Amino acid sequence: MSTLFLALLLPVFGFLFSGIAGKHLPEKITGWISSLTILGSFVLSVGIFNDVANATSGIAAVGFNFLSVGDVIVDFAIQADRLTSIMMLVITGIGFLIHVYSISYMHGDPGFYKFFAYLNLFVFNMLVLVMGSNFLMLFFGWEGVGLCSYLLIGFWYENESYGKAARKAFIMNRIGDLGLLIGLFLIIANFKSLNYTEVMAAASTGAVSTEIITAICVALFVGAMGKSAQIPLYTWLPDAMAGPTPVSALIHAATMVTAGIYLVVRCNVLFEMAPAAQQLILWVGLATSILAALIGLKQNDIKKVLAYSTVSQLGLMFIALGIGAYSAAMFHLITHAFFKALLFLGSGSVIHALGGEQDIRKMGGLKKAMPITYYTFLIGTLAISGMPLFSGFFSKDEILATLFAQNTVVWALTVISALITGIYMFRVFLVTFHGGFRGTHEQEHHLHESPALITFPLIVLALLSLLGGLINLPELFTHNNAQWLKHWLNPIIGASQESLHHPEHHTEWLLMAIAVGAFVVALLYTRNKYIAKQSIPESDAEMTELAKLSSNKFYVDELYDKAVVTTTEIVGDTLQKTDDGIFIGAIGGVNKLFGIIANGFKFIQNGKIHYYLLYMVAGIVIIMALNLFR
Amino acid sequence: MELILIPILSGLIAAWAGKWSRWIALLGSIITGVLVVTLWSQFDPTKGFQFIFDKPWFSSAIHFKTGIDGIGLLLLLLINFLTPVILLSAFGKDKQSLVFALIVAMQGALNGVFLALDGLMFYIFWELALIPIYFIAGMWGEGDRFKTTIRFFIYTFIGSLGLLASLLYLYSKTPDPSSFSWEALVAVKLSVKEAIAVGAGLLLAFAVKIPILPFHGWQPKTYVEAPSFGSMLLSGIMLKMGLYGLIRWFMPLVPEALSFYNPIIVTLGIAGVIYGAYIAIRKKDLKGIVAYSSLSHVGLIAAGIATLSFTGLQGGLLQMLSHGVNAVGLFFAIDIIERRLHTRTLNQLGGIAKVAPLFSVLFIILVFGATAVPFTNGFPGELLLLKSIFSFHAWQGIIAGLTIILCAVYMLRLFQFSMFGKANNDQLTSFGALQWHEALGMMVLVLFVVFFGLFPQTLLDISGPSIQQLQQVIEQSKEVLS
Amino acid sequence: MKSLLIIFLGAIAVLFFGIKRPERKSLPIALLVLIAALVFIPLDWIAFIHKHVPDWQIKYVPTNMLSWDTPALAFSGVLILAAIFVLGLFSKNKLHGADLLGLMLFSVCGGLLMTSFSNLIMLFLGIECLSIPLYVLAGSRKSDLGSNEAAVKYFLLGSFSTAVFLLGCAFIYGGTGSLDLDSLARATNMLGHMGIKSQLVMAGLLILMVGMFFKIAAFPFHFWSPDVYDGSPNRATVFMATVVKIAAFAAFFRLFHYAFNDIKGWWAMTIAVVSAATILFGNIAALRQQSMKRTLAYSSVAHAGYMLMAILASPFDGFWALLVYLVAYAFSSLSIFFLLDRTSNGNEGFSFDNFNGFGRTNKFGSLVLVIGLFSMAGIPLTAGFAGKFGLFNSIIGTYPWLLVIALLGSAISIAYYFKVFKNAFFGGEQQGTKLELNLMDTVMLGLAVLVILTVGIWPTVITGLQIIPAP
Amino acid sequence: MLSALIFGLPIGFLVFSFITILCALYVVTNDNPVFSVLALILTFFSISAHYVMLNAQFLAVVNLIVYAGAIMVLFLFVLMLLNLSKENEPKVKYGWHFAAVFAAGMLLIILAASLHKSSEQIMRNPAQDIGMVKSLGKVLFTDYLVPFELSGILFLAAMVGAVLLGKRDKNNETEAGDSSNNPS
Amino acid sequence: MNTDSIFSSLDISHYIYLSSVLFCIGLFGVLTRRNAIVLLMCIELMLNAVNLLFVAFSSYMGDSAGQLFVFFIMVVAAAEAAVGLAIIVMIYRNVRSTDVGLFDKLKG
Repeated sequence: MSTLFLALLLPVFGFLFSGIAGKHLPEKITGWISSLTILGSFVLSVGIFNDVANATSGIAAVGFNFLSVGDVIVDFAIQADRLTSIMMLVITGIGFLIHVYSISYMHGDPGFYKFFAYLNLFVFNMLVLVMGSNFLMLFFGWEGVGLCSYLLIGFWYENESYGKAARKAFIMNRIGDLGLLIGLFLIIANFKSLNYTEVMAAASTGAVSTEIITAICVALFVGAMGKSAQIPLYTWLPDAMAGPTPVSALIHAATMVTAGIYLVVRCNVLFEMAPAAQQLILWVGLATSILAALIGLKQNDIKKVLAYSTVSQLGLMFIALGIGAYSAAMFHLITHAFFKALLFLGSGSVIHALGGEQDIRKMGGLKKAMPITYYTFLIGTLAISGMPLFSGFFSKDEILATLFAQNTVVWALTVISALITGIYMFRVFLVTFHGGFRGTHEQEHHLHESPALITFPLIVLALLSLLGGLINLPELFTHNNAQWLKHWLNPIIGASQESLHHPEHHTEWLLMAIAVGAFVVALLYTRNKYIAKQSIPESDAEMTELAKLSSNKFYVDELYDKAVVTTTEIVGDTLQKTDDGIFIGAIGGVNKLFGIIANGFKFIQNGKIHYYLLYMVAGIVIIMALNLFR
Repeated sequence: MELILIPILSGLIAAWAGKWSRWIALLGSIITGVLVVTLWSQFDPTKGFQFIFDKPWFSSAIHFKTGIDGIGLLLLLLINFLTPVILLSAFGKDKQSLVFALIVAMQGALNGVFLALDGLMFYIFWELALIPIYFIAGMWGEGDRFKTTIRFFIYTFIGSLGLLASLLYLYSKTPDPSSFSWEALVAVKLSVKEAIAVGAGLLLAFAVKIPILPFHGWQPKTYVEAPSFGSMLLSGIMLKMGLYGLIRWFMPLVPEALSFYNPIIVTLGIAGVIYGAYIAIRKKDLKGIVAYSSLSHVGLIAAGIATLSFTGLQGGLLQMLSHGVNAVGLFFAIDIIERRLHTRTLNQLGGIAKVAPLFSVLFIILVFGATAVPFTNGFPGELLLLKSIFSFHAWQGIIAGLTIILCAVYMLRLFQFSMFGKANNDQLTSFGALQWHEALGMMVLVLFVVFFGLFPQTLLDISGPSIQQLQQVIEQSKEVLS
Repeated sequence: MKSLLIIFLGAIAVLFFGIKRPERKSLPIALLVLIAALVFIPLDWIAFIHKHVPDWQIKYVPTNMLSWDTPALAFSGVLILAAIFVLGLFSKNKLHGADLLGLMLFSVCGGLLMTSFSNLIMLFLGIECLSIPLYVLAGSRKSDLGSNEAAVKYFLLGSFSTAVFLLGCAFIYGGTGSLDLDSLARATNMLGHMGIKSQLVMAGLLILMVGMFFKIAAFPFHFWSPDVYDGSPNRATVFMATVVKIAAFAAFFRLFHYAFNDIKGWWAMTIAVVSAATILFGNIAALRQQSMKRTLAYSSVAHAGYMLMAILASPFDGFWALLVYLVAYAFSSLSIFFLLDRTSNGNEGFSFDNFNGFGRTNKFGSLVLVIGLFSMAGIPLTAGFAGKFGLFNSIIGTYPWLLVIALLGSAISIAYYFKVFKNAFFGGEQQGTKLELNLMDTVMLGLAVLVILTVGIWPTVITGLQIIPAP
Repeated sequence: MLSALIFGLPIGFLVFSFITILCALYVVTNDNPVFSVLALILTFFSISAHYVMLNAQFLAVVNLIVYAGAIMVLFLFVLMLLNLSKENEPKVKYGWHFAAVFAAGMLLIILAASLHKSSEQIMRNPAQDIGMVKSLGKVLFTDYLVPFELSGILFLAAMVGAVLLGKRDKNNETEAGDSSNNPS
Repeated sequence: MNTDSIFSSLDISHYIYLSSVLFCIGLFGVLTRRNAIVLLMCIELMLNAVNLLFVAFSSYMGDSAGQLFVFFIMVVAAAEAAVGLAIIVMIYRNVRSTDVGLFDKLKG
């Protein structure tokens, strides 16, 4: 129990330390101490993992009573079960690597201590998110990570467009949060509790009608949409690349954005009871996956490509969730965390080496100068594209295999999405690292491999990307340790998984072959285009219509801008005018009215005795007439 | 009793004390605060009204009757916590002694409002609280301050006259020997029509003070044109009078009309939430943003209170405290900026975070508090409020929930454009560090924000039993009629 | 009675003493006389209480003409007190002769008759005794056209209203056969109980009421008052605004409550309507005035509207409410008029600009100003609020709509009362007139403020007095 | 009907009422104030005649002495003093006359209409000799002593006032009763 | 002459009518005349109407109070006339006119 809290609070210590003392200490000390707090947390997580392995029900710890008002009775309570412990390992593990990476990456930044404080705060919030034993704790973490994301995206606050991106991220997240909050209210109203265990138990008794559960699930999914950047709330994620690259790696690739997946997996009992909501998830995931992949094809900013790829991969995970393949989604979540963090960090290494350049058209031929970055990036690319035996291959395959059995159309579309993924990833990879250097001379002169603090995390993550598939090998390959993750998660999602049936083995081989085929097609096509033909991505002017559309992200941002921002401004201005005119002006109007009456009275009071006498006589007459002839 | 007298007396002394007035006022204010804390330590939440002081006053029917229950105690704590902070914010040497005198006098009057258990006494202090702020806004305000202050005064005065009329009417219905005491007024039974009429008068007073949407005409300009400490008093404390009135006086006095009024209040409150937020999004003046955000926030509180659910009342109460602290904090920060840069317009600011890191950290925590981010004080209250409104009516709850989005929009806009971005102001270099009183005041507020973000239940425990008793009272008087 | 005698004799003494001497010299005598008269009020009061005649009347004179019961004594006390303040605060240096002082004392005599009459003849004599010196006072700045105009208007309209009043008396006399309050009360009691609607009494009542409306300046019989207040010398104005108002209301109250209480249904609605109209008219008309003196004149019209409510109320409630209100009104008027008088350098009109920057130069003066205006506007913890509250409280059960109008009027009144604050406190940096207060001014102003606050914070100092309730 | 109304009345009442009203009308319509005064005196005489008919001899005499004798002479005196014998009074507009007639007429109609049956409500006790000097004097100096004395105050006040206003100040700047220091 | 004889053939209402007519004539005069002295005279006329009414009532009811009231009215009227004429004389000195229409400077 105390371990749980210790694991949770170590990052808080790091946060307070860096935030308060960090300013006055050397960078190294600040960086290492806050990294070590995460490492400590990781070590504790491993311990917890061990503990959980032995106890099927998970362990819990109650801090204090946070709120108990009416039927809102919420404890500040945390727990660790098998799902949580996996998430904790991912968060703290990758978190630690990225901390280490950042010590070097953020070297010399005036906000160095702040950066680490924010990162630690983020890890804390993320831990709250996954460790919370009730929905409100989840919401705490949920909002908290959004907040840290905001702080970190806008970390270089002098740049106003970064600030704008940060705001956009926060606000879009908040739209999702509203959905989540409504889900929470519905849960309170119908289950009288927010505790996972109680809610799930109550739900499985069937006391609550399917309609309400569907509503709850949709509301929760809206929350997940916001956090995990699904249509229509995905546009913030590419913009969030304004933040420092480690942030993109940690928050916008590996951990925070997967919170939506975590939420759905956590509530799998509910989602299983709401097929309509599952269908929604499936189609939203599919649409996101394909749309983001298409946009990713024509992006030239290395981080933007990765960002769209993240969106696309998250879509893939949601597809899995949509058909109820929770363990497959979790599997992909983990492997994706590895290779996407790797890719981001690699790109960060590249950007670092090029002094902040992010446009792949101005890179090229970095292979020689930065071998470690090159090879690790290659591993990442292969993993994400589905190179057989790499982690991504297994996790994708798991999803595709399950999908084929459920819905062939979606399967086909997903395969296309995977193909596109391969194409744009190789495009980025090849354009960046192969061919000749296209940057300035100065940059060329400074080209160098990144220091050890940067390459070390790259190597670790590369290894994980390579081997991550081992945790959930399909039964085709091995018999004694197959589907480890699935079995591990069985206590949590077991009931939901039973309905899921897998394709036959020979079908599975066929599917795998098709996936490999797609990978090979992508590889050959890009090789042909960027190595054989040495073509570089065209500039905006020479694009075809379709490419332009893709390059401009299908104008979704502009559409939002028109639909939401402009509307808001118009509404705001109109209301402002109304306010000034009617409500604030009301007293003025009344004043004028009284002024007119008062002037009328002044006119009556004209100073002439005869008029006064006449008024008085009239007064007498009226009073008497009214009274005597009633 | 002494809670009222000490501040007013120290105000009187401070008015004539010249350069010592700052310290006298602060001392008086803090002593009062300490007294409130002692009351808190002796307070037993499960009992009803405590520390009753009851002496005939105006006549045999009108008593000087004070006492607190959990609701009153919470608000007393708020006031007596905030007033010293506000004094600190005004602590610069350039201020006239009258400033401090008026601020502490206000504290006394407000204590009277929240202590009063006699209808007329409540009214009297309700009015009295208006006077210092009127002079503060008029004498040290800016712009067309006379117009603004008189607008403010007349709006609120009309409101309080409605209150007076309703109280008088209820009083005339009390059985012999007639009495103005809260219990007697609560016991009065009215027909539904009467109750609606009486309720209209009461609601007018409270709605203007809160302010609920169509009655807010006085508010934005007053906030903007009042000096910062005036805005703090207004938003931090004065608004709470209206909300408190809604809880303590409106609901129990006309329970017969609640089924008529509550949906209206909820709807108007929510309309105010959206309305205020949209305007705040477009405002360029920092104080204007906070003013409209106040409109938005209190709309939510009023709506939550009007749901009359335990959650709503508790959440409303909690949010009253939080909003008080946050609004004071925001105005404090704006004051600090304005005093140094002599402007409040968004596009003339920017880049302050670079020159004043401590300030920016304190400021951003307050901003997050106002945005109701978890682990700040704004969150639990807003959660409870939204929950109660959602239970009241799902769609209204969802619309009200938009506040968490819109609030983020304008609050972040406020913060980013002033603190982040490029520097647009040539005086920025001389921004300098916070003075001791500024830093102290801000830090106290920030501590509050964080502490009660984590442990809201400490506050809720104080008021919980009292609110339940209040609900019982309301329910009972409803039952008797039907 | 003793007070009346003292003042009458004092007036003559002052007149004689004042021949060929500056007015200043005879002022102490006048004040002394008034104070002596004031001293007899509580003495009489105690005597009255202790004799404790169950009937509310004690006849000092066998002829049933004046009755110094406790309400009469109370109003007389306020009236004399107001007169003392008028004389004390508005004393003059350079004038020759004590004629005006003497006239004022005569006028006070008339006022005392009006508070204590128990016969319509006495009421009539009282009104005239009060008014005739006032016609002169209004015109006492002989070469000033404004003063002349005020005198002519006041005189002509006043005489006209006297004629109307007398016509009313005649009808009442015809209808009831009596001029005596007791007999009138008996007669109306009979009428009321038997449900007879005597046209003569009804017509007389209404015409009489009009006469009283004129005296208290209620709409639409108030037209004289703004002009006369405006044109008269300040001292006469404030005398009219305080002493005359007190006397007129005391008389009105006494007449209608003692004589016509049993036929209240005949006249109450008219008074309610007139009260409402007066409140609205006075307050709205005051909004757009340039001259502060005129503003105050209109505000006094509005105040008359409020005080009319006391006539509507039950005798007991109405009496206390009226008394408190009169005290509040008198003292706040006195202090505000005093400040207005002193700040109007020379006589360039009485614009609000007189108070520009006032708050910056005079601490004590601004305290007086604030409290005086608050009391006028009816802000709590000033006497004005206590009075308004008493009035509102006394009619809430019977005329809720009137209360609403009265409250609306109060809200309107804020707009013009607080205009002064704009000049005095919120204005720019200009330096205001420096008040030069001598000891007596300071003491008197202090007393006035003290009274306003004491009555405001603790109205039981007045309402706790023991009275013999009216029948 | 009308003839019955008129000729059913005592001749004295008719005649003097006729004179009274005629003279009164002459007073209010004549342009020359001096004639107005004279007509008013005539009115007073006829009213005195009414008094006599009503058995109020004392008042009849007082009316003649005070009104016709003193007050009217005072009026005449002032008229002569100010030399206001004629045509310095501007004519008022025709419309104004109409308004005045209308107002006065309305009042008259209302009074008459409301009071036409009022005599039934009056206790009738026509009597005796209350209007005689002796009995009236007795009451005046017993029951009505206080008002009688007080009317003395009134007169004194009026006298002082009249003197104050009437006397011509040596210097023109008396500023009586006002605070102003500078001449107006 | 005996009151009995008067009231035997004469209703009190005739006196009421007569007085009302006189009062209204006076009122008409007050409303139409602009000479202050004539105005004062018209007011005196109104007072006399009232006096007549009082006396008539007094005689009719056999009550002396009315007649005494009339006596006091006369007294007061004299005093009032004196003061009024003094005022008129005073204004005449200033404006060389007794036209009350000239006095309309105080207004608004």
